[in-house]
Amino acid sequence: MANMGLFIADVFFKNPVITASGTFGFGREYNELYPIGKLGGVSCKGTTLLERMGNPPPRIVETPSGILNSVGLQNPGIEHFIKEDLGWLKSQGTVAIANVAGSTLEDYCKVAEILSDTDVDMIELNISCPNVKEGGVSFGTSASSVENITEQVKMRSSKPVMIKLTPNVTDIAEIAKAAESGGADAISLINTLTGMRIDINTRRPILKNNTGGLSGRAVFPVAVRMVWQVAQAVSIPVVGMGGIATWQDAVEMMLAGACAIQVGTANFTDAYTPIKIIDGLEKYLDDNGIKDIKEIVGKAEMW
Amino acid sequence: MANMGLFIADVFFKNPVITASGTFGFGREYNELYPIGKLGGVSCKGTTLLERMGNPPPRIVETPSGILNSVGLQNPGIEHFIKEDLGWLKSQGTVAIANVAGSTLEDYCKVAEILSDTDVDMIELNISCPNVKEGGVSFGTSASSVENITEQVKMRSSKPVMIKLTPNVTDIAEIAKAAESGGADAISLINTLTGMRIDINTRRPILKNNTGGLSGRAVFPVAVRMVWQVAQAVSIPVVGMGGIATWQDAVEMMLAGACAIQVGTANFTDAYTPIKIIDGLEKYLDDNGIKDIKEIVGKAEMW
Amino acid sequence: MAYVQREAILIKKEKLNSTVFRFTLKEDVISEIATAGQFVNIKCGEKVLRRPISICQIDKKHNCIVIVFEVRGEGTQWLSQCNQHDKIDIMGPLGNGFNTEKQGKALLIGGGIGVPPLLSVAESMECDCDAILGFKDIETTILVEEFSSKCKDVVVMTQDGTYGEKGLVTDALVKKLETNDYSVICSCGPTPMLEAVSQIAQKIGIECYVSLEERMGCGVGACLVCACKTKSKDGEKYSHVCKDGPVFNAKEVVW
Amino acid sequence: MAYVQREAILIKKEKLNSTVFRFTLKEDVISEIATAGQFVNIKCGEKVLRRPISICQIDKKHNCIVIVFEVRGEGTQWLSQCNQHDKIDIMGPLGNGFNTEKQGKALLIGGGIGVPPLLSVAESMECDCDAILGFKDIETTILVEEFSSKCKDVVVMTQDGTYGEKGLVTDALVKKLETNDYSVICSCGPTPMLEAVSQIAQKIGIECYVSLEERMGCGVGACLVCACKTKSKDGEKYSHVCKDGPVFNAKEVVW
Ligand SMILES: Cc1cc2nc3c(=O)[nH]c(=O)nc-3n(C[C@H](O)[C@H](O)[C@H](O)COP(=O)(O)OP(=O)(O)OC[C@H]3O[C@@H](n4cnc5c(N)ncnc54)[C@H](O)[C@@H]3O)c2cc1C
Ligand SMILES: Cc1cc2nc3c(=O)[nH]c(=O)nc-3n(C[C@H](O)[C@H](O)[C@H](O)COP(=O)(O)OP(=O)(O)OC[C@H]3O[C@@H](n4cnc5c(N)ncnc54)[C@H](O)[C@@H]3O)c2cc1C
Ligand SMILES: Cc1cc2nc3c(=O)[nH]c(=O)nc-3n(C[C@H](O)[C@H](O)[C@H](O)COP(=O)(O)O)c2cc1C
Ligand SMILES: Cc1cc2nc3c(=O)[nH]c(=O)nc-3n(C[C@H](O)[C@H](O)[C@H](O)COP(=O)(O)O)c2cc1C
Ligand code: FES
Ligand code: FES
Repeated sequence: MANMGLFIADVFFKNPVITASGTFGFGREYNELYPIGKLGGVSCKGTTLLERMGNPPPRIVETPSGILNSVGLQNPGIEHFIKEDLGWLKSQGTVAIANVAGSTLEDYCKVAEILSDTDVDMIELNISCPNVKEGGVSFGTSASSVENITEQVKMRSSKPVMIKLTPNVTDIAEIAKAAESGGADAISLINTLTGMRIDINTRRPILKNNTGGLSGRAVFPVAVRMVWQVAQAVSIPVVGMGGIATWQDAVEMMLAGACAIQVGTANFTDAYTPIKIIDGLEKYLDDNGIKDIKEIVGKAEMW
Repeated sequence: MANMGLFIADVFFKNPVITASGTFGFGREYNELYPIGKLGGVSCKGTTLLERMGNPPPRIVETPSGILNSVGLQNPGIEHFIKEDLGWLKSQGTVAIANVAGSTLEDYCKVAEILSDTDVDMIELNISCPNVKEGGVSFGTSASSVENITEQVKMRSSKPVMIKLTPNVTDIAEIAKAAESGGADAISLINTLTGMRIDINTRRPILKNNTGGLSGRAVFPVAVRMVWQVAQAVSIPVVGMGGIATWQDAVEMMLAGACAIQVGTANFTDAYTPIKIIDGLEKYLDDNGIKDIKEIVGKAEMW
Repeated sequence: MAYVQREAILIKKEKLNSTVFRFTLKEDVISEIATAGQFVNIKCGEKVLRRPISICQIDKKHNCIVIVFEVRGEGTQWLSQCNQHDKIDIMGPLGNGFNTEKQGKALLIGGGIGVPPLLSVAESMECDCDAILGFKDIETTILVEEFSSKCKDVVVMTQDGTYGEKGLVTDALVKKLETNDYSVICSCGPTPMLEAVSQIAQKIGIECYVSLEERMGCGVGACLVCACKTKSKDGEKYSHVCKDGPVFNAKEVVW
Repeated sequence: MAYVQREAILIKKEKLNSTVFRFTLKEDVISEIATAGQFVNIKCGEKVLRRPISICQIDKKHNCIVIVFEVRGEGTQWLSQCNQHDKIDIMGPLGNGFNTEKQGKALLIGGGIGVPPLLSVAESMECDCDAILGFKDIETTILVEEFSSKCKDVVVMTQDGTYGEKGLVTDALVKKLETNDYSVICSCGPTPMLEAVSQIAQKIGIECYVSLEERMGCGVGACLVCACKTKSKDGEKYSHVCKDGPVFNAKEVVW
């Protein structure tokens, strides 16, 4: 059987399939359906220094092949995460990634510092949440501020730091390079594309937050393009996500340059998606005589 | 019956439904199915100073609720358009919009100048074609260059100029404002979102051009959001497009701030889409006792 | 919170009126562990999001659950086109249902498509139940017979008086309260109705439980999408309909 | 270029082998005006793009066209699940077909799923036809009887020799040319086959027409998506399969 394991910044993942932040809680709910220890990793719900209420409902609307969400970083705060969830998650035998958001640079740094003294395997810095005014997206749209926040957080953190990029930018490669030169250990993308839907009867946006983030299969072509651009631009590992729903999607994303992938919205459609992707990847490798999953990363050849 | 007519920069449209550039040729083919004179307007295939061959095939790939295209501005050049197509189109009784692209500022200006001496009703400046290196997209991604090209073209053109924006930018409102202060008579958006698909068997991009532009229902939420942002930011008319396939979509786009809409990809799925939208809008207005289509423009109320 | 995602078999399809369908679904695990007031989350064709539908009856003997749903949009439209013997991908049982332990006498108050889940309550309540069922008109009236056979007394209200009495369920509620002593009210229906029922219950101090609706993502408590505001001594916060609900103690709900 | 977008009725559905279906579609206008080698563009469920499928037979008497298609991906999969009496949204007839005017003797060369459109040619050619049909193996062999009743001589080639002769259509072509005088070759099939056939035809100076495939957007010539490179005295350019083709004079095609 082919080798599915890989390292990202010295952290070992037993396979390249990670569940995406915000769609999988801390893993407890889905552990009812299958042992989440089968997953390569779990990226936890975005966590901030202090508890946040999140946005008023409705927080979700379905769109063609996708959804818009405006959860807005509802979370019980970093201390609660460490006390209540991290230990349980770690004991399941999968990589625990803390997804961190904040309103100020200092918020990010403090949370990173706090996490340094825990068992968490990795920090995913969410500088791309479009759903709260102070969700960090302003940090994620200019190269200089991306470089700066990366540097600052790296200084205060003993854990590997993965920077999660927003697709709502003109030049994703430039932003990725800024993260790399700020010292990022890895890059993950894409977060959601900002969108809006309006109820034509009430003449009001369907989401109470007015706008929300688009995810799901609809965004897959944009995600593949951006992952490819970023993988060309940097030499640190790239974790790809955005619309992945099948093992074929995962292979496509890895060929574009992702060394691992995350699964978000597809969990809602079919809760077994991550497991089906793991099984599908294994079979794909075996059927094609590929010995190691790493062999396909970035192997798409351009015309 | 409600009034469906409107003016954009002194040009009268009998209704707000325009077919989108590149998806409708010059109207001849669809005139076999219905009189294109029923349409508010036709935005013609992107035209350049000299003939262009376009990109090698495959030029299209289907994606979830969308397509990627990489036609790459194949066109017979502006003189051919004027000689062969414009007269016929004008005689059908609809507004003829010339969609203009180029590699250099001077190209754009020359074409605008040439069109000034014709019967064309309006120029749509495509500074957003993602599918050719020199398709103008570089003009469309920075505010200063958008302002500059708009100014230059306006100086050389006696026709109203509508600037077509690319969605592949960080701040669409800033770009729209630049177009406005450059003297644009109107703004249209969105062009396509850059995307890519890779064939996992050949490990090659499916499009020979590697990347292509995403259009169709998948992008609708992004288009609505951007049209809303732009309508908030400028006071010139905004023409909305991106994924419109039903009259409900058209109403939604108009509530977001579009005074007229364009229909592109949906023509491929159902060639009668523009007609169905016109009929649907009329019925919607009558059913709701709305006297004039203009009454719904920008009427979405934010939370 | 035990639940499964499984293919259930549609073994009986009935049309209750022009837009409402009743499906009898065979699924061992869900029927085994479901309790009154829980729901299932149903995959509808190619739709990204599953559609939450309450469990209307639980038939543990035949390993079946019954759901009753109204065609509202594309998802329920798709569902209504399924045929006998089709496999339907459902997730459940989800959420916290109604408390059905012996508790004096219960009053069930349902409005419209909120009526069906209360049937599972009527069937599993360990005490006597009365029911007030509200509908728009005679055409939309559903499940009256089923309730009549399970409840002591059933009052049907229609807005236009074409069936039962003319008026709202709250009109009937006020009347009922004049002559009865209820220990608990269980209610499901449109939000304004639930709010009105809660207010009346609160005023006279009867425990009242309401089943809420909110748009959902995961349906299992992982995505925090289905927020509804609740209050406790610690102040207001967002609870989640899929996991903390759909049934809430009315006095915790911020309307 | 006259064509319509209409709902045709599937009046007969046949399975020719494990992946190939034959549909008889009733549609007045399309059957009335279609000519051999044209195609229709079919809406497949919720798919954004229609799927181009060649017309295999034109039955003007019964207002029908016949199409034969292979299940390759999601679109054709959806199509294969349509049932008798279903309405299917089709656009056509599209493109330029084969020239079927009296012209000596014609040789039809089809490969795999490229075989069906040539049947319409065999049925409408005003002169005699021979046919060479190539398949992978006996399982994938289709329409041999139909060709046999329309053509003077039919040679079937299979790659593994399980039916007819073992070998490629070009092997049969070379042999045929030794004993026959053809005024024209009409060919449809995989691109490498078409290229090989064209080369042989060109070498001995027979007119050769090939039916090409390319991914399409509009199907009617409006979007310029279905480009294929062609050459003329003015040099090379991109023509369009849906409007300038699908049938091209082989000597104009840039392979
Ligand atoms: C816990 C719970 C139990 C329910 N039980 C029943 C029941 O027993 N019978 C019944 O007929 N209906 C019930 N509903 C409502 C039902 O879920 C919606 O009518 C259904 O989701 C509409 O889907 P659609 O695709 O037909 O409509 P659309 O309007 O096209 O749906 C668009 C999106 O909005 C969501 N949505 C629309 N209406 C609602 C709603 N009222 N609540 C939550 N999400 C909604 C859909 O799930 C979908 O994601 C229940 C809802 C909840 C939350
Ligand atoms: C003029 C013409 C005539 C054709 N006639 C026939 C016929 O008579 N019988 C038959 O079985 N097939 C025919 N084909 C091929 C047929 O169109 C494809 O097999 C079909 O589109 C595949 O769709 P899918 O959804 O099953 O596959 P997918 O691979 O899922 O399709 C994905 C996309 O690629 C396009 N595509 C895939 N393969 C082709 C192809 N070979 N040519 C053009 N587009 C393609 C699809 O239309 C769709 O847009 C013809 C193609 C053309 C261009
Ligand atoms: C309901 C929901 C909540 C999300 N919350 C977060 C979050 O807290 N932090 C974060 O970095 N990304 C968040 N995301 C974004 C996802 O992690 C992911 O980047 C995005 O959804 C694209 O992947 P997908 O198409 O597979 O869902 C959220 C997405 C959804 C749908
Ligand atoms: C095949 C194709 C060709 C296009 N060519 C052009 C073009 O030449 N000029 C232009 O401004 N936009 C072009 N576009 C973009 C469309 O006009 C439109 O902005 C975009 O497709 C979004 O709208 P839709 O989702 O309704 O298709 C093209 C789009 C497609 C699909
Ligand atoms: S729907 Fe995901 S938490 Fe309720
Ligand atoms: S498919 Fe549009 S021009 Fe051929």
